[in-house]
Amino acid sequence: MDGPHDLGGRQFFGPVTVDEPEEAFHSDWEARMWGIDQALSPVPGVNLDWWRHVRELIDPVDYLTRPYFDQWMQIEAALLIDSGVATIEEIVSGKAATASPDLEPPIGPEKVRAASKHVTRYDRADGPPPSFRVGANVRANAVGAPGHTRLPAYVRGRVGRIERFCGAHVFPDAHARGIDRAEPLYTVRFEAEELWPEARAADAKERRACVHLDLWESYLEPA
Amino acid sequence: MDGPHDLGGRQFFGPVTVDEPEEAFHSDWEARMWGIDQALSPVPGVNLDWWRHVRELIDPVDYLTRPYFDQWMQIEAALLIDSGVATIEEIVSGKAATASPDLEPPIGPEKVRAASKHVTRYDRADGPPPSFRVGANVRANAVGAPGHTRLPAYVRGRVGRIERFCGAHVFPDAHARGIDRAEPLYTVRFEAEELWPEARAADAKERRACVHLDLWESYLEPA
Amino acid sequence: MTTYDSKRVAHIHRELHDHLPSDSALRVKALESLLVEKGMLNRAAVDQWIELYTDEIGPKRGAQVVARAWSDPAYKKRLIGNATAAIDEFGFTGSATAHLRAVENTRDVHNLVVCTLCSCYPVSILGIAPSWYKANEYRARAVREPRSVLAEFGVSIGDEVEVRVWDSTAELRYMVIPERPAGTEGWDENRLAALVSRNSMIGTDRDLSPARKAPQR
Amino acid sequence: MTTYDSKRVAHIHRELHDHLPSDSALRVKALESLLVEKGMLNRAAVDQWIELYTDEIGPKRGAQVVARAWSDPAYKKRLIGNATAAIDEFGFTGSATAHLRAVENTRDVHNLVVCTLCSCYPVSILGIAPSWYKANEYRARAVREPRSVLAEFGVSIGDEVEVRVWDSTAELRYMVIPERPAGTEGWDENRLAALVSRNSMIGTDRDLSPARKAPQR
Repeated sequence: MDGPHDLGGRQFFGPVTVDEPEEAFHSDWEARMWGIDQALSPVPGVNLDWWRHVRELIDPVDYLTRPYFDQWMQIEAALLIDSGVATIEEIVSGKAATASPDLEPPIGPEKVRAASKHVTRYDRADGPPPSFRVGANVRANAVGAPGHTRLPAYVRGRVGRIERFCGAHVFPDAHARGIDRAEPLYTVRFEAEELWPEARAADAKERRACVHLDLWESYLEPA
Repeated sequence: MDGPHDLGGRQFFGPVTVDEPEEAFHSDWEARMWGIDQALSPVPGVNLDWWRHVRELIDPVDYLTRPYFDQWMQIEAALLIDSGVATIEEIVSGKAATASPDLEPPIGPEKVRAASKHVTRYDRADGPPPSFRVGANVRANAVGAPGHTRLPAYVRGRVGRIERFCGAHVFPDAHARGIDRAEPLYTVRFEAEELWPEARAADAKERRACVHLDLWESYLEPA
Repeated sequence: MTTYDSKRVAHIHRELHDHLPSDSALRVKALESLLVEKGMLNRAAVDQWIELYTDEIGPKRGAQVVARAWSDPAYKKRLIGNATAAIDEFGFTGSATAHLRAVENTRDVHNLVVCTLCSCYPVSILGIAPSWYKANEYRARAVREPRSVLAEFGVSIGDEVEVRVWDSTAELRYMVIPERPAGTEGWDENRLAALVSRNSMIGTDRDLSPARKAPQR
Repeated sequence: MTTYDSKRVAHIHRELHDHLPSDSALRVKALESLLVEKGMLNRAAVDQWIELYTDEIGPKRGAQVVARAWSDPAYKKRLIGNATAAIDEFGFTGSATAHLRAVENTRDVHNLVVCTLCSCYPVSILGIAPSWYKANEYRARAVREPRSVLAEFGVSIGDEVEVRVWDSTAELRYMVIPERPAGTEGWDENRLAALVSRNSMIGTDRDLSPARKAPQR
């Protein structure tokens, strides 16, 4: 999806705010929203890639302007409405007007510590073997995908080199549609000169740089 | 430049506002700003491509959110400050605190009608001859340009067909740096299937469509 | 003299962002006052420009051109061959129409004009571009989902019709010559021109039949 | 059951945009109340999650890992070979660290981690990501102008040093092993860990010398 989230290499954004307070949470509502997201009953069918795609689908201007955890609120609200668990009126008022859903009960405080150690693996031992060898040159697809994808625009059509095979991992483009299917995943190294026109100038300020991305096999073709 | 202005094909923007009033100007300040832009003394060195680039350099969020003619105000303000004609304090206060610049005097009302008929040509009879023939397949550059360019991201790396040779026209990438240099210009036709992944689906809603762009020779290579 | 320095200008924009009032009308009012005080602007000239584009230079010009093309096959040929010269027959050349191209709708083809990178528009024959033409939504979507955009304008395009989108990336400007509707045999140019909506010359209107209700402008 | 329907969700987002209050705190408060009333949320569990990530799960964990890697060459080898297993020796595996990779700074190499597409971050060893890491500016610029971004963090990278940026596009998470600074010979792991800033494990800090002033967190 060519959406507002695909920010890599977009130019003339301003300076990074480097003098941020050290605390984990900068306001109470941010902490609450983060905690709600950890603790709420899972909505059936929601997985990490679909959740990410739901964020990508936020109105482009809202995506670029609303605070980060405010966007989490909107993701959860959209998922609740999409699933028929809540109505928009309930979300806005904060008051239930329809029946409670028949979902897995929410986690209690006594189980939080154990849950914090829970690990979700995305590699699949029975996935297909890799077609590319370490050291091979590959070109990333020039065309993106209409839905969720993890191939950023800034590497499309560009040539990189396979640095590492990472095993077969769940393919996000399918996972965001509810399908758990694995594909070989590679770490691919792209030189700055391949990605950024200004890096090719003899007096380029940004010299001796490269970007590594983890890319699935169907994003790549031999080069 | 990979900036916020390069909007073609960005997905999930909302509906178009089709029920707009018919009047040319929807508020007095819009009309004033438009008129100011027509009537003010030209700032030396400013041309259409540099003016466009100055718009592209507006903070990305402001670009996507501030009203259209408000952005014109900011372009003119930035050009005045850049050229040393005004200070930011003068722009904000609306009161002159520094000497008046030695510029061409502004147009008077009696000359407006004649000025409205003024035509600025961008073709150059002495420009280089075309290298591509009508009907030839060409691939647009995969990498953009660091500064102003008129090659949108959505055609980069894609193959189209030369539909027409338009003569040699002033090359915007150079013009935005103050250089008047012409290059062959072509109208290039790209099929929807080449541009948009969803148009390749058997049940695509957007069928039988193509996009034409006017592209300069150095944006293209044989395909 | 301007500097052509992108980084410098981006920095100036951030300063302006931090210091300008949020209200657009206040911003413009201060700019106008300053320019007048600096001797760079004549207020009466601004008034005159606004008057000219409010009363005279607008889509009625384009409609006259289309009506003549419908009425006079030789003119239509000239318009398609060299639109800049053809509008000059009316004295309509001017801002942004030094390089004009007219593209013709037929039963099998529908044309749609956009400027994805900014807001290029054939000003001297269509006037000030509508806000939607300059808005993010239209610029983003017209090239990718023209049929969906047209549907929002109430225009349904059959599967058998090819949609040709024209993205104004250079100094060529585009105008659409809509199809002459049935039921207008023998009409004179003035009567025909009254049928030609602004949107039909951009491509966001298609059926100009006299019988239709509420034409989309 | 969720629908996986992008158009439907985009429409819901526009509805939410039109109907939600602008204030984020009000939005979240209403959501929390609703979820509790619907039996989908236990407030005490929310409190517990916040407490855990405020007090315990944060960059101090990563600093311990780095300090051990500096002190114990065999551990460092395990960390670089299989970081997930190596942090599990501390009991630190958890959210977003099922597939962790540790990349090492040297005199000739500087590593910088970003997630251009969202906000992927090795949460169970570094805690909640700083706001700048999730902000448009860092996400846009870190891959294109890493040296300029690092300069804003007060980190100057010589021309002879290669900058390796890691864009977290899959479920692999990245942590940087900064260089052990000179002047720390014989220090124990706790003393070393106190030198390791959060930013040094993201790559926006480099020189961890005990002598330096005001380390960037």
